[in-house]
Amino acid sequence: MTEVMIEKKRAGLMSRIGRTGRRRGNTHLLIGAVIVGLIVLMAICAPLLTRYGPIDQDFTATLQGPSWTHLLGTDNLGRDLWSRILFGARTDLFLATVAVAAPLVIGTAIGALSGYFGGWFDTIIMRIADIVVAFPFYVLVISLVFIMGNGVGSIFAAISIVSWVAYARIVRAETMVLSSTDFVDALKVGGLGSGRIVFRHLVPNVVSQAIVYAMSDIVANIGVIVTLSYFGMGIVPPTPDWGSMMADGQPFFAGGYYGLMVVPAAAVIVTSFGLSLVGDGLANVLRVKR
Amino acid sequence: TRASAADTPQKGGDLIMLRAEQLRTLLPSQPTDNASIWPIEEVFNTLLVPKQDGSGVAPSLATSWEQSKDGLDWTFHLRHGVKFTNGQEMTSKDVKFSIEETSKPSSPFAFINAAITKVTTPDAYTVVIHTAKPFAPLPADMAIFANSIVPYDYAGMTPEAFSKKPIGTGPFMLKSWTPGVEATFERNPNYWDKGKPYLDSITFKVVADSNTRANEVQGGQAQIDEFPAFSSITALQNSGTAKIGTYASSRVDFLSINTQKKPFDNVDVRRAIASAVDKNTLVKVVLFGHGKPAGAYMSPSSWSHDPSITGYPYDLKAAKAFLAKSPVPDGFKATITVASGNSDQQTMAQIIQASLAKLGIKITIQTLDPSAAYDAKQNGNYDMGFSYDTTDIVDPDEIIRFTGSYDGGSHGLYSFYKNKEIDSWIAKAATLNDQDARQKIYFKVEKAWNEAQPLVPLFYTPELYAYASNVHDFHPFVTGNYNLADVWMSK
Amino acid sequence: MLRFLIRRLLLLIPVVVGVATLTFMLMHMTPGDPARTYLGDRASPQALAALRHQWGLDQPLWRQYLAFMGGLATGNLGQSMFFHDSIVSLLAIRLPPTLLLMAIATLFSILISVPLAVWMALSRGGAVDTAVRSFNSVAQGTPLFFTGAVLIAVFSLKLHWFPVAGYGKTFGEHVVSLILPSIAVALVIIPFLIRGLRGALIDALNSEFVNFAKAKGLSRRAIWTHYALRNAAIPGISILGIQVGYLAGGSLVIENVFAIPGMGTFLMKGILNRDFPVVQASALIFALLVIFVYLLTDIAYGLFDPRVRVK
Amino acid sequence: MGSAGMTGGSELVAEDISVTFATRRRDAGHRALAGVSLGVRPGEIVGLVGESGSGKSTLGRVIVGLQQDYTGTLRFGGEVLAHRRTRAQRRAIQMVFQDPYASLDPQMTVWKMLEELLIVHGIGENREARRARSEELMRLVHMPPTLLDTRPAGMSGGQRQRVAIARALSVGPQLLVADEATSALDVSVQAGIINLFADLRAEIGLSILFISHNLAVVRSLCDRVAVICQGEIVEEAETRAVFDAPRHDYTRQLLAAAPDLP
Amino acid sequence: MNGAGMATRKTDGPAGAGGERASAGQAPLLEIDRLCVSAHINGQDWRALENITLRVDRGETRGLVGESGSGKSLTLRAAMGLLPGSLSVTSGAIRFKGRDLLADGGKAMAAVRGTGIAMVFQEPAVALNPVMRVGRQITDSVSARRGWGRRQAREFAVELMDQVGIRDPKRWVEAYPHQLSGGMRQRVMIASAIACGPELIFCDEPTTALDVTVQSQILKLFSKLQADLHAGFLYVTHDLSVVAEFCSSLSVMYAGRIVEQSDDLKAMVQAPVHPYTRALLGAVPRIKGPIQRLRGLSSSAPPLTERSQAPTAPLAEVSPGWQVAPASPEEVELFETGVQAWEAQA
Ligand SMILES: Nc1ncnc2c1ncn2[C@@H]1O[C@H](COP(=O)(O)OP(=O)(O)OP(=O)(O)O)[C@@H](O)[C@H]1O
Ligand SMILES: Nc1ncnc2c1ncn2[C@@H]1O[C@H](COP(=O)(O)OP(=O)(O)OP(=O)(O)O)[C@@H](O)[C@H]1O
Ligand SMILES: [Mg+2]
Ligand SMILES: [Mg+2]
Repeated sequence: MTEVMIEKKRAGLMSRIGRTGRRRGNTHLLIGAVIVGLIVLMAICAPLLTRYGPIDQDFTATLQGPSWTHLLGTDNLGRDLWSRILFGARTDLFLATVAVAAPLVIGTAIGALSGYFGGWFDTIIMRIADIVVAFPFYVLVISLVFIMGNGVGSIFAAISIVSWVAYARIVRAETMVLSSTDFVDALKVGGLGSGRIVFRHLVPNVVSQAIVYAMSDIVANIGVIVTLSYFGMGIVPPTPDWGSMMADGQPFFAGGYYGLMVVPAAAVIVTSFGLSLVGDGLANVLRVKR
Repeated sequence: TRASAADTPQKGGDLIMLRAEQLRTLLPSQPTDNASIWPIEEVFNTLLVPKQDGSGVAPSLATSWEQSKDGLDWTFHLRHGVKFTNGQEMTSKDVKFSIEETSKPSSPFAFINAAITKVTTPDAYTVVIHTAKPFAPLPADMAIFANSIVPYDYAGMTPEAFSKKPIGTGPFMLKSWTPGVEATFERNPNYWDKGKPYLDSITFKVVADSNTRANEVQGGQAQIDEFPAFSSITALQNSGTAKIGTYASSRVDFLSINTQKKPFDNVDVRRAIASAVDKNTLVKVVLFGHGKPAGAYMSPSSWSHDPSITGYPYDLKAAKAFLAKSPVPDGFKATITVASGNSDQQTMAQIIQASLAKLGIKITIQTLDPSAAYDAKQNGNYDMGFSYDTTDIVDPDEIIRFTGSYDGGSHGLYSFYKNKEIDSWIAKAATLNDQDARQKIYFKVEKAWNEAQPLVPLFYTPELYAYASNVHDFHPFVTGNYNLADVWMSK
Repeated sequence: MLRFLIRRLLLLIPVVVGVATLTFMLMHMTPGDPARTYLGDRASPQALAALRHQWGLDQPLWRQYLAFMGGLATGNLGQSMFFHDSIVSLLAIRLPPTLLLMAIATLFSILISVPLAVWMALSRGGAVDTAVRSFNSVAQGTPLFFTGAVLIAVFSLKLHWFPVAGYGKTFGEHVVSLILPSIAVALVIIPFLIRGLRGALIDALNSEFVNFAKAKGLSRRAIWTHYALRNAAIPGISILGIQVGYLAGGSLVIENVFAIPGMGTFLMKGILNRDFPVVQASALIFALLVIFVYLLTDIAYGLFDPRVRVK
Repeated sequence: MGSAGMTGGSELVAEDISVTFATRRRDAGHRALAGVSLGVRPGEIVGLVGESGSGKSTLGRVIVGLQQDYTGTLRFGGEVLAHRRTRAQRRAIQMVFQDPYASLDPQMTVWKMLEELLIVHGIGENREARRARSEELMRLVHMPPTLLDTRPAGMSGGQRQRVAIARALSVGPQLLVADEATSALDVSVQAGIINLFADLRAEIGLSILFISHNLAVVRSLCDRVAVICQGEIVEEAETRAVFDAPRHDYTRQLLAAAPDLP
Repeated sequence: MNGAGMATRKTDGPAGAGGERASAGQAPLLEIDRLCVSAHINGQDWRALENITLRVDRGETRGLVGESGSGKSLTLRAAMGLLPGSLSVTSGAIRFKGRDLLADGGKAMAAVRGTGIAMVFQEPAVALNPVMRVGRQITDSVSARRGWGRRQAREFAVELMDQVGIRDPKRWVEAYPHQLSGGMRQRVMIASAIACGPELIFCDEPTTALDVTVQSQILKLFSKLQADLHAGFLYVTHDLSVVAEFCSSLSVMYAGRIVEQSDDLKAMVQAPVHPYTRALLGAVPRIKGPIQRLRGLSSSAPPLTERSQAPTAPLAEVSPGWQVAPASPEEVELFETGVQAWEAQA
């Protein structure tokens, strides 16, 4: 039972977790894209879709239920929930997506190099990956947020530091598989340099798995952001963000003001739902192409 | 009849109290955290106890006490026949030992006993405490947990061992203790106040999440929630299974302004900020109407509180006028530091942020985790932030010093406001025996602070507890003491 | 097998050292002073200094690091600064709830996922398949603490089926208290497990060896149990392993929501208190837990898959 | 094909090539090649046959420079091929692999694939020249040049293998190592590729080392045959001689096992 | 299915269900009659097999050849009822000893699998369950049928392994497939295929993945089994020379159709009638005889979705037992002249 085999399997599986069905890929992709597209559109057009600013307080209208003036009601500061949801989408989606992009790029590059060259470089990278994986994720994230201070920057950095590993593993395993076919040998015989082989030939062929995984990773990132807010370590107020909305709304939950927590939770869930459909769909489309 | 049955205390019952923080030690001279202090008060007795309303002190292990003519000696007459839970009788030897333990420099509460020069024990039931200068707050200081009476030489144990197996004279004694999780205390069957306590046991359980605490009380799994979030009050009240108790407390909440930093060194800037803080709204939104907007910096629970000081009313025009006089008439940028996870602070910060924005003061809210936020304040590494004070003794001396004096322990509650004159008034007042004379000085101090506004007093905050409907006679003291000996549970 | 175990255990060393070093660095880089946090407002500079000295915080960092690593090498995890107790005895209290939580959650995940995955593989594209897959997508996006809050609101406060929170006193109470949190945690694992199992089952059912089994005239039952399920178990175990590994992190959240006195709340409190020894030790335990689960996965792999079994 | 830069006429001589793969268990390692000597003369097609695992591919990889860990000497056109080869040396010996599905980059069009190599090796001064050369290459492997702008995805195995050959030829090699280049293909497609090799030899004087386990294929294409068994060449002679009068037992076994039409 | 006669562990001799024995003499063992299979791709049905008509008799060894994708495997799988989900039989009949296997919703098919018809797959590496010991895989169907215990099954497995030429079978019976060489795995597959004593054995390119020398051993094994079992064989391969070595009759497929078939393989190989058969034979390199330039085909048959959907004419009889599909002019062009034209293209 070699480490390589286990590593390959594990990474293969990680990329596989992101996939599901076979033929229905396109419908999934379509529905998912519509959901995500709508949410993104709403986030972009937020100011056009609401009369209230996301941080406008109105102490004459706190903790109101849904009405025509406030579609989803108001929070304890009399802020319009609908506006906060819309503007919160900007914060969370942006951060979650950006926090996927960097690890995707870095992890893919490292994974491809590691899988292609092997040797001591690979050993070191994989040991580092082991440590990051074994290290309790929230401890790392929370410590980093403590060290760097709350806010978008530290959340981004914290997520990036942790999540490149998954990409590196997926890409590394795929690269190793691809390298063991004639693929790389054919390129080498042609006289191509290693850089060209890795970045022009290997990466484009293996990156699709990483991209599929990235879709589920965005979902995971939203979860992390929201959870950090729950621990009070997330986005700094008054910036609207679904996580802090949920955390702030939780004390009112048992008192019957369900909306304060449920509305942002629904936003998170619907977004994640859309994204995972897109992920499923992409997985199928990309697999068909293979 | 039904009514009388409901009023007559019943014996028995196991009470579970939920709290946010862990008990760290049961050694009375050591703790600085309420989480440890309050259980200590159930295990040990002090010579005197605060009156429930904070108006003075009442007898406890000492049945009477008097001050000598020169004001330098205080004589305490001890209650007879009080036994420690190990069966040993409590005598003056134990009292002397206890006070001396707390007076050691390594004890964080040594400052409380700083005025004491010597403790003598003329006989087994008499203790004389000598002070260098006349020191009016001494009886109040004898009512603080730190001066709890422990057996001489910790009954032969090391302090560490004693902390784990404490021996006291109090109504309850330690049964089991899982550090950081829970501690259970059972009834002291030989408690000197016959008939008390009523409860078979009390368990202090740590539940960090305030929502979970509320849920547990609501679900009947626990009886008392030590710190219900104000925001959860409605939920608890609606539930029907829990009651909300608001008790007078010494707590005052402030917006601390770091006067070391520009432009906060300017008094007009501070007054502008004070005028732009809508305290009524804060009370309404943050405290849900419990509590009162604050004027003077001392709590109304103390006789030192000057009711004539009303602070700066919410008035944006006035605020603008103040700012116009300052070096930064068009506003500036600053941060408010809040502790992460503290939703009340975050709410207040957002309200103040919105209000100051109208003056052109752009506020960024900086959330730091509690420890780092604490550090930032201690080191003066912040612009504005929230603080509060409470007192452990009934005499105003401790708190007026702590909050109002640069050297009182917190540099004027982290405002770093330095005023030699005020400091000297405060020092002087402690040496006076006449309460009226002291009150005059304290009013002067409060006026001066009101003028300068290094701290914007926000509101006087009641002590808030959520507890199950079958819990009776739960009346925590102004100083925080739970006084659980009186509490009983109906079936 | 023994050689394999020894090799794996040796490989642990760099990971343990890495995790320990990383925690040490992180904790010492974090602003906030444990002594101040411990002593509070009223502490005098002398008392602070005395406490720092007592905790060894006045020593140079490298010395503290060496002392820490030295202690680690001899199995001495030190004393908690806040609880005045040895870390080992504190861990002895904190570890069981977390392990029990993980065990019950794992059990739930398996009990729910396996039948569902089989059903879905059988009725591919059918109503059940679609419904469960949609549910998966929803469950995957639901934050753990929200699931917890909803479960409490419904099953504890409304229906009074389970205690609201806590851990109870007897083993029976432990189990009952952990049911809701376990379900919340299982809901995180289940989507991944179902996806993986379903895919693996479909792959197995489409495989040539199942065709061959059919060609041999084997019964459906025999094919399902000995061919499809056994082969699907292999990726299933792997996914479960990865997820249970992540679960260690989830315990931080769920223990907080359900007030379970486990490793998660211990660690969280340790971080907030800057109780360095507590954080270092619990991070290490979490890491070991993850590694241990992976190791178990690999061993289970060996049991289920003769191809990776060591000769 | 003068423009292909083929000077024609360099001889490959491999002398006493040995390759040992490290194995986990034994220190001795696994000896895949044990002192193999083989030559390929200009314009000659040499067949290399043997059982699976006999070391055919290993020898091929040594010759093209993929297997750098070997002992012995390789000479090409008189000069010794060092373990690290010059670009020109690398260009001179090219390879075609067994699996036309795995050896082509599925993301690239044929034109991109060819162009990349031409650019890397500095062949063709501008895009037009490279395009022209690519079209010429396509015709050389009997493929319509219109296929240049398609990706391998839609192509049949035979077409892909022709693309692979075109790619190998693009840099103007003098020797082509074909490792099981036809064994993944259908008989009729295989026949086409074999004819293509024969034509390339005839048209541009290409030398080919043709590795195969299929004796019949080797017989129909090669001038000379080397039979390899457990890392050693046990017999080497003109094709006709090997097939009509095998001298080594192993060769006879192979021949006996090979099926044939009646 | 558990008749008294079945209890015998003998593998030589017919082991069909008792009731069918009477009619066994008359009807051919396998009769595929105008079988059509269509594939459902992108919401449309495409013909994958068209009017396949084919017979295998007892003791006969029929070769089925054709290029990749011509539908050889599909024919076998359809006859075994193992078509993948997207493919289905649209018309035609499959009769085993006169009994229509498609008739009663797959029941007849299920009954005949293993005992009546067995199949040896192309890739032993993927067709064996990787997580089951080979001994158990060989006997799991027979011991389920006969209610054998572990020991009995094991003994039988050893016996069968010995019969298919695995040396030292006791040692290997407990092994897992991955521990075996390719040749051994193929033998294991053959052993499990013959475990229930089938009367007809389908072989789908059972030697393509093997070395020449191993291939010749396996082919020898088949010849021996054929003699021992007196079973019918339907042997699919793309390698005409293998067929010539082993088979007595031959069917040639092209693009989902049978273009030519004969009960006398030798005769057909010597004088093929259909242009495709001729082209195919021309492409086969020879071990003996004069070395000739091979005939390469210009291209493979188009994929399913690009094939002509026009109905084709039925096979015409050249001589008894030898049928040929009429070749259209385009086909003649493609297979005869097309070869040269394309070769010259450049
Ligand atoms: N990278 C490698 N590491 C270790 N052993 C190897 C390696 N490559 C080949 N071998 C071993 O070297 C021997 C020769 O292998 P080679 O691939 O040259 O055989 P081959 O004749 O090409 O076989 P085939 O017909 O199966 O392609 C084999 O036993 C093989 O297992
Ligand atoms: N699952 C499937 N779905 C759709 N089409 C299929 C499927 N399986 C096979 N086909 C198509 O059916 C045709 C015949 O396939 P089949 O596997 O029978 O070919 P074959 O003659 O066995 O080829 P080979 O020699 O490659 O095994 C092919 O064109 C193939 O594309
Ligand atoms: Mg090879
Ligand atoms: Mg086939």
